[in-house]
Amino acid sequence: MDPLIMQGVQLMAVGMGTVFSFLTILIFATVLMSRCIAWLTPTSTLSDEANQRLDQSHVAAISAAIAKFENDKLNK
Amino acid sequence: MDPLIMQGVQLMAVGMGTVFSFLTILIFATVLMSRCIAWLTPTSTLSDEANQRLDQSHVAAISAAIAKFENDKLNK
Amino acid sequence: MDPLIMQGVQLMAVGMGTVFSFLTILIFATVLMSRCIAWLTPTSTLSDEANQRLDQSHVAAISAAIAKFENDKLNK
Amino acid sequence: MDALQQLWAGSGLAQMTLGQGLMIVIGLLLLYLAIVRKFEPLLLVTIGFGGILSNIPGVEIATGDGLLHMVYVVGIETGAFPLIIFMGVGAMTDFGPLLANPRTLFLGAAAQFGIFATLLGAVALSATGVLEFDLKQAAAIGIIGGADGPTAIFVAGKLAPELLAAIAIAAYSYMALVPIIQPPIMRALTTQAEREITMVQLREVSKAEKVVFPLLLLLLIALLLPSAAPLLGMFCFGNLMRECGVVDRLTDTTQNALINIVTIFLGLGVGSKLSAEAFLNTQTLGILMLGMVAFAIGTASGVLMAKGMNLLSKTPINPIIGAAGVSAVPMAARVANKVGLEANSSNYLLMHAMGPNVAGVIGSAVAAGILIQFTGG
Amino acid sequence: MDALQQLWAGSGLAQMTLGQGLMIVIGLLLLYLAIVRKFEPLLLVTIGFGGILSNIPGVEIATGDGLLHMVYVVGIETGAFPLIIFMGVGAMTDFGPLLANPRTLFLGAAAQFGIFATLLGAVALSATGVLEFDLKQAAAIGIIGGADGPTAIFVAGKLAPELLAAIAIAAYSYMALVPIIQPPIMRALTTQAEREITMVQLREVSKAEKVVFPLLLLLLIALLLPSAAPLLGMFCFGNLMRECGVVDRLTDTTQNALINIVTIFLGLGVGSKLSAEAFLNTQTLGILMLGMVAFAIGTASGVLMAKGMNLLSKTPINPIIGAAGVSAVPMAARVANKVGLEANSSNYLLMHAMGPNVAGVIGSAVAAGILIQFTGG
Amino acid sequence: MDALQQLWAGSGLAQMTLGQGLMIVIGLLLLYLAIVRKFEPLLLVTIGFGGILSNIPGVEIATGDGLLHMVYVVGIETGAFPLIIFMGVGAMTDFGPLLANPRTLFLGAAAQFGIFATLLGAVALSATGVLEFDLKQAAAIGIIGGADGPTAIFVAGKLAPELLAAIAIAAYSYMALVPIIQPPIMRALTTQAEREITMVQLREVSKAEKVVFPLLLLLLIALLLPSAAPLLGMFCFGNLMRECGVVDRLTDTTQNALINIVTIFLGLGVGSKLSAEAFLNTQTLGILMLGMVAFAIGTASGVLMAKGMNLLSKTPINPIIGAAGVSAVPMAARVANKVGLEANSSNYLLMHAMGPNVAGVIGSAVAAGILIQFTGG
Ligand code: NA
Ligand code: NA
Ligand code: NA
Repeated sequence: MDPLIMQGVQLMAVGMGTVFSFLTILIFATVLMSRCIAWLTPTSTLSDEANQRLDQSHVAAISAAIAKFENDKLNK
Repeated sequence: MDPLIMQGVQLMAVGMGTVFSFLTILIFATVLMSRCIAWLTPTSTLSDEANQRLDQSHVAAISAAIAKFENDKLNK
Repeated sequence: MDPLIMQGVQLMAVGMGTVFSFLTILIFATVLMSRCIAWLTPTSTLSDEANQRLDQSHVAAISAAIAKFENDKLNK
Repeated sequence: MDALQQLWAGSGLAQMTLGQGLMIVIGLLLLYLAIVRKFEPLLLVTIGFGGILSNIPGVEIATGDGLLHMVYVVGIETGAFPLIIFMGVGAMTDFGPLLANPRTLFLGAAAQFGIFATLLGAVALSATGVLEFDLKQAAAIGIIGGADGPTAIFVAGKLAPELLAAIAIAAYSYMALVPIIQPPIMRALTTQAEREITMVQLREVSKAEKVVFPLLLLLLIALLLPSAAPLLGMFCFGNLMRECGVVDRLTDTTQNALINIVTIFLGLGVGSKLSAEAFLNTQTLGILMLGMVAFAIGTASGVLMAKGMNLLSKTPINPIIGAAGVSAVPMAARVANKVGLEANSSNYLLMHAMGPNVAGVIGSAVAAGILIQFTGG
Repeated sequence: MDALQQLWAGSGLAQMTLGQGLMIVIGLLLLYLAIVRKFEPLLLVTIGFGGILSNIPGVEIATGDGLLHMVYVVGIETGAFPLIIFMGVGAMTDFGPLLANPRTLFLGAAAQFGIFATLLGAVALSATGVLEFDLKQAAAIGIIGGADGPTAIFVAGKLAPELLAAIAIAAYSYMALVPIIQPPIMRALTTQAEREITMVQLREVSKAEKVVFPLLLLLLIALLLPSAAPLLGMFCFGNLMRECGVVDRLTDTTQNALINIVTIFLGLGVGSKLSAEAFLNTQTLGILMLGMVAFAIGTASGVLMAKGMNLLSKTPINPIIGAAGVSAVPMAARVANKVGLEANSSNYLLMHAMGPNVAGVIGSAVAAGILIQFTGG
Repeated sequence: MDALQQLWAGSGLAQMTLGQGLMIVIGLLLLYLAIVRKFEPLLLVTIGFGGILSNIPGVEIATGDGLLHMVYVVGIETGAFPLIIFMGVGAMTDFGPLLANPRTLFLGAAAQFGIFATLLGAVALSATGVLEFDLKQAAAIGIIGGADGPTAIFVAGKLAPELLAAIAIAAYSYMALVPIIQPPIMRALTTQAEREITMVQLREVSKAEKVVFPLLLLLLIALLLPSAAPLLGMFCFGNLMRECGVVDRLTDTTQNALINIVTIFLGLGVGSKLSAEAFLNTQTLGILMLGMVAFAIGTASGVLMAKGMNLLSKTPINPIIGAAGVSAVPMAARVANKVGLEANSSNYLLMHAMGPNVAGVIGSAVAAGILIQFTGG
């Protein structure tokens, strides 16, 4: 067989092999990752979000204070 | 006459000549183009626009479907 | 004393000296600048602002004229 | 007069070669496809216009110190522009549907068969003397089957810059032609019953999963397949910026100003390679033909893979979505959705097809890494 | 102490030359004109500040590895920045009024007489020994009469980089002074009756015409005048992106982020050439004077051309709009409108003046191509 | 088979060194700090990801023709990226509070003591043989005390590029840690009564003052301290664009698209220096330790300076705001506000603390100029 074709066939075998192997490993890793995260995450993350909302209201208060101070013409 | 002035006069002649010739040709080409387009375009292009509107509604439907799926927090 | 430490001490002296001198000069220059501006600016700058508002209304009128002309689909 | 003679000698009419004239016509054709037919306009408008500019005779634009040549050298020869665009694509990609159904990664893997089959086709044409392609060129042509613009430009720039313009044009044109190329193949390979399969609603994916996924992918690349690191690394970087939620202003610029600026210059730079010598030859015909074959084989492989998976699994997959594994985001997923609706008017496959669709992006970037590593990029 | 001596030796007070001090004052003057008098602020703020930075003694900013010098080398010496800005200008230009009344292209042609008359003036000054300009320098000075910033910078960068800063400053300053320079000339050359002429309402122009026009212009350039291809090619590219309607996201970035970023660095780069040696000499005085003459002659030529056209045509043209043929978009069109309203308070000429206004952009880009071709850019 | 062997030889598992593995872990740690702990995410996400990419074995990313190495050479080695970012910071800085109370510049001056004390600490460590730093390296480490990211990167790039990554990471990490580092120091050095001091409402500052201030600063720099001109010049340029009100479109792009694009590549470029050889050594430990000391001393100096000023002046200053003199804009000002509210729940110090906060930016840029001038940058 032509050596170029030989190389092509080999490249195809290695290539498709690698693509499939890599994506298969990625599937397992992804599933594992999703399970770990589900296991680590408490069902209700409400408290976290509530905290965050508080933080944001804090930031908002500061921002309002700054805005109040800046009576000058603002850059849009 | 000074050779530099000679060159200047020649450049002026060539330059203004070219500018006028080129823009004159552009006028004729533009008028021709406009006439061709007027001749090719049916008076009412409503159907085209209607089609386009349909396409857009199609896109909108798909977009809505995607948006519905993405209950996650969106990047602004 | 170690020559490196000597250099370090000297750099600290020059550095802090320069920072303080420069910012002190800057304070005086800033105060002077603010006073000059306060002295140059009439208490009421209303007329200026009024002029500007007129200019803007002029621009707005022209913009409106352009917008009126452009019945074509606009780039967003 | 001398000056008039010089003027005439400098005019395009006096200097233009037949090749340049034909290339200008081809540039206009690309603009027609982009503007009127809406073929991937972002790239085909810029490539087409760049091609016309580059074929204006007697002026340095695509050569020497000309702007388009400098753009090519700085942005494409170095690989910088395709990598930045890939970062932008990452910033626009939602891996949610893939994470909800990771099995669809298999579909994205299968569709890469189009790449390697085409590579084999190219070397076969070369071995039989029909056309002449070396292994690097064959690999660069094969990547058209990846249906991914920046990946194709990156690989072609590394392996076969002389074919870059033809490969980029083939890749983007066929991505635009997906609604014409794919449906007949889908229908030929599936039964009506298969096309009617409805799939279970995708689960909701948590923010944490979306944040961790690009890092997981990056680590696997680092451990197993470093040759894919430039492309997938930048892709994961864009995606992490998108999902991490703390750098939204960077994500926003990446998705808009940055990717748009780079797209303009990428297109002009690719267009600068549209010279008659490089384009008007039988190789280009071969590339266009092989590119079409690549798309068709990729589509078929994806569909057949889905059918194969249905033999082994209890949760059925509608084989139509296998076709989306070629990437061509989001066109291929929309086409799958449309064909699915034809078979069953209440069967919305769009989100299910987004999984293989983005899997195909990963798959062809992996294939690109292998091709560059093994043919010596 | 040594260190204090070194500090003093490194200070500006110890190192500053008279020339640097004067250039800093000139930089401040440019900032004053830009900020208080609103003279083309986008360019004069950046050029003025760049000029001040470049004249700070004892530090590499406009030389060697300094940022502004690198900006100059990368963006201006190569011509890249003016070309990109011209693309942006194209993306912001509406050819509608020109397409509705293509005759106004003649006005844009006539106004270019200012360019060539000034060139002649510069060589005459040189021939009589008053100042010394070679042909390239004379051509670069003449282009100020084009009233087009990026065109002037592009031509000066190619033909006379040593005069670049003076030419750029003259061009932008006179564009800002159009409301002062033009009205007296308009009034002197027209009768009250002529200024009162009302023009017929412009017809509506179809989208197709707007899409085809930049391509038509590009093809004529390719066939007839390749030397104008870099400038007009990029201009047409920007305009095609704008009008084709399928790449709006690219147009948007071109009109905003891209042109703004390039403007900042273009201004700083031009400012880096504001050295005392290059600027504080009689040549600069000559350039400022000749630039003023160029604007005046261009304005007059446009007005007289319109009067000439009225002799031959039945549809009259208000000769005031001829002045808009110098470009200085959109200032010149606004000035024409204002002078028209003074003569006849219901005679809005703005849209009519936009035709010659954009025609002037094309006209001076054509002239720029000729100048570069014939003086060997 | 050969190919499988080549595949294995090319894999990360076969090639990865222990150092690379550790650096990837450090990159992940930085991402954790940025994403979960919200430590300066704009920089730590990009630096962290760049660091991971750069330690993937067997592929050119941070070396040779790799993208990140090119980014480093073009943007950081030249100093261009930190200067452009500094321009953007200028465009985002409001000098109003400083102009209303210029005395607070003293606080910004005092806080720079952290820089020089740390420099001395570094040379002391070197003199006693604990670690090895030359004077340039000591200066680059000291600048961490400036609490200003772009300034630190600019100085480190000039004086000690081999320490760049460690210095940048220390600077940004400690800026993020300001809410933890500063409050104990503030409390230790002040009495409850001092912390309760209320300050007089700041006067309104006119637009003219805000426009003139950056020019005034620039002129003083030009006359007295040219070595600070690159940093402060670009800073003043950004601020002038912001305040002059006539180039709002440039300001907008500078504050958004431009600074975001440069931030992405700055971070990736800094990350490209995160190699095991450069980072995994005792010097890095020394830098992290000294950086912490620098922040602490800077904070203390600012507070003590405020107390000193209260001895001499009738208008009292709440010494808490002295801590804001280290810069770390706007975090340090917010922390001062928070500690002030703890002492007196109606005492809002935020705007008062913005004065020393921006003064600290000027102060450390001045110090940076001195360091570069005297250690031969
Ligand atoms: Na793909
Ligand atoms: Na013009
Ligand atoms: Na600071």
